[in-house]
Amino acid sequence: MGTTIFDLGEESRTGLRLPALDVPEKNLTELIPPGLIRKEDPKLPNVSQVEVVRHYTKLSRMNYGVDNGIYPLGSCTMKYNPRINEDMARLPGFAHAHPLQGDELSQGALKLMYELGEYLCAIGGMDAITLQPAAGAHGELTGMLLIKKHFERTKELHKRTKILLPDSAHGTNPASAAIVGFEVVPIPSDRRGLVDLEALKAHLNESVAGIMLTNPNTLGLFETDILEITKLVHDVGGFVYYDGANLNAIVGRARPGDMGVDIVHYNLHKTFSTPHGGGGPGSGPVAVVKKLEPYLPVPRIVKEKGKYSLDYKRPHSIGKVHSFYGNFGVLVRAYTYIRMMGDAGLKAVSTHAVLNANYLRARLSKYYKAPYDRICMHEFVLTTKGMSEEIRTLDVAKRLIDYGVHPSSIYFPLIVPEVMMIEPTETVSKEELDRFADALIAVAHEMQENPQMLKEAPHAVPVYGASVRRLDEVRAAKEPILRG
Amino acid sequence: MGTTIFDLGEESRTGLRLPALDVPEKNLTELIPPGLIRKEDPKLPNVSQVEVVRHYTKLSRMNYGVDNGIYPLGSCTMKYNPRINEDMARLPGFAHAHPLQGDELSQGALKLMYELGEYLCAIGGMDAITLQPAAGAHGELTGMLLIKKHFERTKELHKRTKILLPDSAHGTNPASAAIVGFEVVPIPSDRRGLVDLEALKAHLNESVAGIMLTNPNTLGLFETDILEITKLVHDVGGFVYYDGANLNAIVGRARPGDMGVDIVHYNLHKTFSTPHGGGGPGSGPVAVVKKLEPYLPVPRIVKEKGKYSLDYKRPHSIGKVHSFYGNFGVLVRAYTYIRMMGDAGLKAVSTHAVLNANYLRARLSKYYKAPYDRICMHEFVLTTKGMSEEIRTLDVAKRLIDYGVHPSSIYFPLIVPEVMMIEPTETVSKEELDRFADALIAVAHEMQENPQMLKEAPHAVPVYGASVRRLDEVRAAKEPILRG
Amino acid sequence: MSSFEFIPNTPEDQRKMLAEIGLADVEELFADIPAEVLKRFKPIGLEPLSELEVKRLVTELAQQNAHTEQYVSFLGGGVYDHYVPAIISHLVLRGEFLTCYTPYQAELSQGTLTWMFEFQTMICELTAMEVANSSMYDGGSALAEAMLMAKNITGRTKFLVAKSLNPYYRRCLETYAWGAGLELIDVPFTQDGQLDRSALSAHDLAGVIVQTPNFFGVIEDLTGLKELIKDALLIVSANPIALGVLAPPGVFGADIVVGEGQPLGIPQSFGGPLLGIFATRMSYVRRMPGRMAGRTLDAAGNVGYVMALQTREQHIRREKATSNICTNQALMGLMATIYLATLGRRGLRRLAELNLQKAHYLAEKISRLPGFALRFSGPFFNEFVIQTRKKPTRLLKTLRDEGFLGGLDLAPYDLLDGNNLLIAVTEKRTRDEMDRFVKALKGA
Amino acid sequence: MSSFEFIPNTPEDQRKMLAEIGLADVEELFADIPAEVLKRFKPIGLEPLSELEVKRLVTELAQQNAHTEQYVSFLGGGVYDHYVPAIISHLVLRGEFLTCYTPYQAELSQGTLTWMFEFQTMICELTAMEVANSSMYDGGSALAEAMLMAKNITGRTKFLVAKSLNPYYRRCLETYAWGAGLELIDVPFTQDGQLDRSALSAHDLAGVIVQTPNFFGVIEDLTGLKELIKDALLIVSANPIALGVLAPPGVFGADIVVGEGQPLGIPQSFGGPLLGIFATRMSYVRRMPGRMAGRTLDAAGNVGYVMALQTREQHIRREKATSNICTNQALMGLMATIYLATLGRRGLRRLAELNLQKAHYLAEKISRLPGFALRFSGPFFNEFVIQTRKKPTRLLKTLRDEGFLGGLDLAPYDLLDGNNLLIAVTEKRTRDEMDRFVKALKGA
Ligand SMILES: Cc1ncc(COP(=O)(O)O)c(C=O)c1O
Ligand SMILES: Cc1ncc(COP(=O)(O)O)c(C=O)c1O
Repeated sequence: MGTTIFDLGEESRTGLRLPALDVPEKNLTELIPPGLIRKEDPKLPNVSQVEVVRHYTKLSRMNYGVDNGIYPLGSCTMKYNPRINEDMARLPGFAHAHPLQGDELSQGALKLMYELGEYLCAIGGMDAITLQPAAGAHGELTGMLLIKKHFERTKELHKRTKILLPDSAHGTNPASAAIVGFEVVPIPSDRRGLVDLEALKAHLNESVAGIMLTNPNTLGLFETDILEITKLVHDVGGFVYYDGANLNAIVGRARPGDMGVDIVHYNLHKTFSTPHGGGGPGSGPVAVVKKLEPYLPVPRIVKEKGKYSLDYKRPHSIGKVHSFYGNFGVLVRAYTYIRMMGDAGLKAVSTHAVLNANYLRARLSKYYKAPYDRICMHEFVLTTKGMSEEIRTLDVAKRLIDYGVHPSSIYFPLIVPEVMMIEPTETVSKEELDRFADALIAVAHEMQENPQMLKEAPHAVPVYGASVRRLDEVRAAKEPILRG
Repeated sequence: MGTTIFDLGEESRTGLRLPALDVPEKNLTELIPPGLIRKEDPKLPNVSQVEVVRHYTKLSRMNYGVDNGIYPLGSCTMKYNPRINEDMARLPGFAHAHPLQGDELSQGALKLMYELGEYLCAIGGMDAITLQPAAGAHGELTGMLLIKKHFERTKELHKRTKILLPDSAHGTNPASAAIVGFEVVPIPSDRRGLVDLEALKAHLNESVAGIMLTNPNTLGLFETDILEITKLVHDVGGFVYYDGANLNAIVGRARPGDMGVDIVHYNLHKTFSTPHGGGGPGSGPVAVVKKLEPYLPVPRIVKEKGKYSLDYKRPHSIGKVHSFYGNFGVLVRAYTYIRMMGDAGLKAVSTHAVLNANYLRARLSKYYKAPYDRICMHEFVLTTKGMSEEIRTLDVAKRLIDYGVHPSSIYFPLIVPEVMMIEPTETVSKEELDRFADALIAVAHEMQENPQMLKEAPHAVPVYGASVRRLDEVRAAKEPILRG
Repeated sequence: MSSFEFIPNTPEDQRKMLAEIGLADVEELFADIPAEVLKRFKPIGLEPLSELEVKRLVTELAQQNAHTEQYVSFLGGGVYDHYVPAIISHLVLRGEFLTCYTPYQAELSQGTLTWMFEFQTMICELTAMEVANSSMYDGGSALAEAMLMAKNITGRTKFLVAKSLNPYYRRCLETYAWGAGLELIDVPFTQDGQLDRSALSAHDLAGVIVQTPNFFGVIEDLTGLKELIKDALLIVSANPIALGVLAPPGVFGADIVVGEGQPLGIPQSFGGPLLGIFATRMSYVRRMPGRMAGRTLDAAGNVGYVMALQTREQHIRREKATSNICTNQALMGLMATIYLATLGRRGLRRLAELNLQKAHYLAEKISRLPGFALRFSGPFFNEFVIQTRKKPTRLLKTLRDEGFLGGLDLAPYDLLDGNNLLIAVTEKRTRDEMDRFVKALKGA
Repeated sequence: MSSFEFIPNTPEDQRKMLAEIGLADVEELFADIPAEVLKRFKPIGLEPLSELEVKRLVTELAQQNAHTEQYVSFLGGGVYDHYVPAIISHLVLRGEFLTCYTPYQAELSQGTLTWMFEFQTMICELTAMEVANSSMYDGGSALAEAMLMAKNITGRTKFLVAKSLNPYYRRCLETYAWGAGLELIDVPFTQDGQLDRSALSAHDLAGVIVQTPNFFGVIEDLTGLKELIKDALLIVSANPIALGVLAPPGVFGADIVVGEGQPLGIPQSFGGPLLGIFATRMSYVRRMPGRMAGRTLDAAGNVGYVMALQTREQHIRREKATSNICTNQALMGLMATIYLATLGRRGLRRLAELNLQKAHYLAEKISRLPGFALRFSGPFFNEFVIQTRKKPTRLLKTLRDEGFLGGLDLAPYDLLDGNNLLIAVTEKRTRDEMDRFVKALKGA
């Protein structure tokens, strides 16, 4: 543990030989002015290929992924990542295609993107789409830019300055709105855990550019007033942005477009099974109603007479948010997944995602506090608040590690103190749900009987012979060591 | 631990959907006589794909491979397995070629086999080759059949009944000779650890069909009398079979053919870097001198006017030993490796294989008994005999596991009691050699100071939360449970 | 010396290590090799290449082969174009599976030992036999090993061998039989392509060897066969996919069941690596070749797995071993294990049915064409022989130009008179492909 | 409902779970969704397909694309056809790397956190900067984020932007600048293709944005630039492979260094997923966007890693965060880390030299052809502009027919007059390929 690749190797080892130069070699200084030549080599590791493979194999074994078991991070939809997706993304015609090779030589890629766009529009009940955003937050930013563009064209920008935001929203929502210069106005949640309609109404006026809604929200609850909310916002001329992070709860049975939504982003790395890769890459396509279509980023993918092309001629477009067309490789995976599941499969996804969450909720709410104790959607929140003087949710999470399962999200959403946000996804079996519930229940007992056990957890995560104990985050913040 | 895939799942789960039947379905009994239809389904697992991936990911994490560190099994050449080999073997033109698609559609595969054969002949200093044997032992059997065929043709079979075998030989050697009906005559090793020349001479007469030699032998020693041995055997009309398992010691600098050898098998899964796969597949090509060429298995790969073809017209051939042409995928890997290394690389292989072994020998022979304490080749033997009353080599090996390294081969060769046979290979760094040596030295100290520590080892191999202690092999032998 | 990526140690490391050994030069390490031998040495004549260059070179070779992602294949005859689920390659490429060896140290090999145990269980289930090993080289050599085992059990040397056996297996049998001094006697097949029982008369038999479905694709009726051959061993080579729908050899009293495991999720790979399947009765287990995992307990009383009954094996028994096999086809065994686990009970049956139904669809369509007829009337699984008016070589050439690997011309095998084409149909073939194939045949 | 392979629970599981929940029917779980919404629902119109069918379908799409294993590519312009060592894909496909997320639980994420720390270190070394984050979306958005960061640091809104910047990055900048209310002012390039310093006059600047090598492949001379622009931030977008041989931006006083990391072992993949690189001074670290790993100790005093300085991030700071980025391009960061570790110190330099030397070989050969001339006289790395007499569209078409992706026609970018072709040469190009390319150009 702690060992980095820089600790390995010896000068003059290499992990890859390169071909010999097969053209006459010129003096470096003939080619580059001496002042621009690198004087000191970067201190990269010097390791043989054997050492590279062993080191990264070892590092991988210090990680816990979906392949290792339940990974119930709320709001993250840590579902199984089918391996056929990986194979498809690695087909030479995809993996080794150059983004500027021209439409004629890219018909397969363009067709895939075009069709995926159509599927996502159909899934969301929307009219048009961009696949360019590289993640959810990138999609949010794109959405905010679309709203800004619209009001610029309608010359209302000076007054449309506010984005309303339920206080349960993910941090990316306010951050995205702020980049575009909108003022963020928090809307409190009511006792139901839903948007407080009265509070919302109080803020509705012509200064509102829009509202960002997550639905189901981050408490795992469906905004039952959604139709009224969208109507109210539309009535004052605002747009409704729908954060689709939680689409897994409703996919195949309900569509944001049918709720009156104007913009929606999808997280392909959540709902559509593309792997999280330790933090990315994701993909955050943004779909809109007809009215906003002119502003979508360029290039658009268009189809004419059976031929696909990249269209840059969109005078009202916000421009580009990605160097090329977004995380294409991720799109291939999502396309593959959607075609495998079909409509019936996508409906089964939301069925089982919600069933699994409610089963866990039913089992666990006997042992933890459920601030909103009712049928939830694909996820739900619990809290340890009031269960113990000394034990925090952090301790519960760390203790779960000792049981060999991954903890849920914790301390999000911010409106519930000491919260655990649990999203099992549909790809977990009942047996595994039970294993997770049993562990969390055992920890609830330990909290009373042996709190020290929790405070000192984890006791030993076996990482390759060594083991990790709880890591000191405060130390890392106080004296940041950010490079070797 | 202990959990099998049969312990998982539920009736009606599946890991893979199949396409719908797209032709009119007929009644099963119309197609197969009722008596031949399966009545009871085989009790296979019923698991979702998620469970399959998690289960086998978990199982993999209970294994130790070359990717995890030094794996110094003597006689096994556990060298690094380059990943480029895997990619090449999976190219569609190789992985999805059918063996009976005809020469014309198989020119790439045939060329690869032809060239690999040429390289192996050059490496061994031999005249002709078959790539058909699927492993070393399969090669040995093939070699024995060649000898038998020759003497059948020369009508000497009735008297050529014996195969001479140094007592240090691997168990496959006598077993292979026995299948073909030869009588196995053991030749003792002398005090040098080499073939006892006098004993050998005593057995040399017209009853000898041949001798099977491993060189360097399984003590890691080069048979310095090799030229005399091959001459002596030839003088009585016998053949010299060379078990090339230990070719890693001399590759790129000495050739069996130059030692007077008639038949040699190569282990592509040892010297030529193809992965061991938990026990296989391997590949055991057999090269011969001109005289034996007519007997090689069919088909031979021949080249004529730049075209390659499979030639079955060999009237004196022993026939086939494999359904098709051997472990073709393994041949692709070995070809890739040989082309990457070239002559210079192969020479570097033996240099470093032998250097690494001698370095370990130098460090360890201060703490363990080295029955043949001299410069070794790519491997060497040590023994614990006489070091302790109660501790056996098995205990030392098990204790090494606690140190996070893989033990060496033990109890082979049979002629050294309580033996450890250590082969580091060239792909291990000095640091890793030192880590292994340090562990073995620490265990030597513990043997005196805390023998119980060794007897109870391993103490805890962390396998995915659980841990394994020493497994009871006697129990498994007494009451074999061989299926779930 | 340039430094190679697979060889970590540097000149500086080398210097330090030589010092520890007490030598001045690496060449001294090779002093035991006779100078004459060293002097005779000649290199291959190959420059080292970088990975980039080798990849280009080998890729070019691969592109000179036809393959079944390029052609629509109806080729079988022992190796089949079945669909290989994506997860298999991903899982077996995990270094801990790929780069370990025979599980000599059980405590560091629970992964391998566990899947071996699972594999053995699955093969027993498939074949309805009591015990199975964890792999042989391939279908051909597995059958040869079964023959040797029967000889050891019975002490006899005469075998009846169905003429409808895959001719490649037959050649393996002949090689081993000649080597071990055994006698093979042909049993012809009937008009419907099945074993001609009237020819089962020989005395003093060690065993009777049949294959089902046989080389012609015809399903053998094993009912009562064991009773007929008495104390001779019944050795059956079976297609494991077919066993999803066919009554397994075990229910007919087979003594040894072998087979080619390639259909179980293993790429065709120009005929190798394949997977030899081997199962028998528990009473013969100590005569069985090959490695096995057995269940046991560890020092803490937990269930674990070890290699079982090693006393049969060559590293202990040497010339008295049940077989000389050592390295086997383990990774292919793992692939088959994952394959069978993935398909599951109902999946395997459904897969078998898809093969069966599609093959019959095509057979019917083809046999309705003028100049084409089904050669045998016996029941078949996913492969059948078509008798053609035109020369198969010509037909195949035309088919190839239209993107088909059209089947196997049986002329070289000298088993049937006339023109015959062996055609295999797997779950991968679509109706559209088959209809186009029929059209192409018609026009050829 | 048929059962899907990715959804384990069976009807029987479902029944038990509903009982525990206290419901009779799964549809009751969705009672909160307004009936109207449910009623409006319309399906996509897609049948589920099996893996076998989807593989066929998607493979057919892939075959409708050109790619650089089929064509010899001289295309660059931001994404390059570098060689990707085989081990990278194998290692990043390990489930523990592939299927985990952001390392929220450090104790279960030491693998990810360790490589993040390594990556940050490598990027610092390459760029000669003090601190780097663990990834941004891509080169374009990383540059835009650098601009936003400079605005936050300086409180100013005006940026000078080199006209020789990659036009795709430029469009990203424009989008973000418009969104954030920033002003972009062009800085032209000189005859030799470098930044025209005489145009660097504006006051009250937040930053100056340059790229090296720039879009035309020309290496910018950054010497003294920072001094010239005073307290405005110097923002440099650099090609990481070029930094193997070029003096890094850090030595010229750059304040923020960004870049596209695709050349570092990441497939071209039709332009994504890519890898945004981002490095800056330690004094600006709390203004930096993106995730970082930091070294710390565990309860037993052992070294380990955690996410550091999270208080900059959106999940804590919300609208006051340094950026909205959450999910990043982690797996690409891992690929780059393995790539740089594999090549090593001398490997990277040698790689850069191969690119440099080969590009100059080709540039010289082409510029000797009649009708072709090197557009700029400034020094270049592995990419250069050729002015052509004939229309690039026509040239490219001919080249394509001979198996080449012949470079990028610069006409659509409206940066240069006349006919111009941007040609990139990586270590993958052989002399033979280049000679054939020159011949093809000549004949075109
Ligand atoms: C509710 C919600 N919104 C937005 C996001 C941001 O998405 P991304 O991380 O893909 O940028 C997340 C991510 O975790 C989320 O949970
Ligand atoms: C010296 C020696 N000979 C022969 C063999 C048999 O080779 P294989 O296992 O490939 O059949 C071995 C295998 O370990 C060996 O070490």
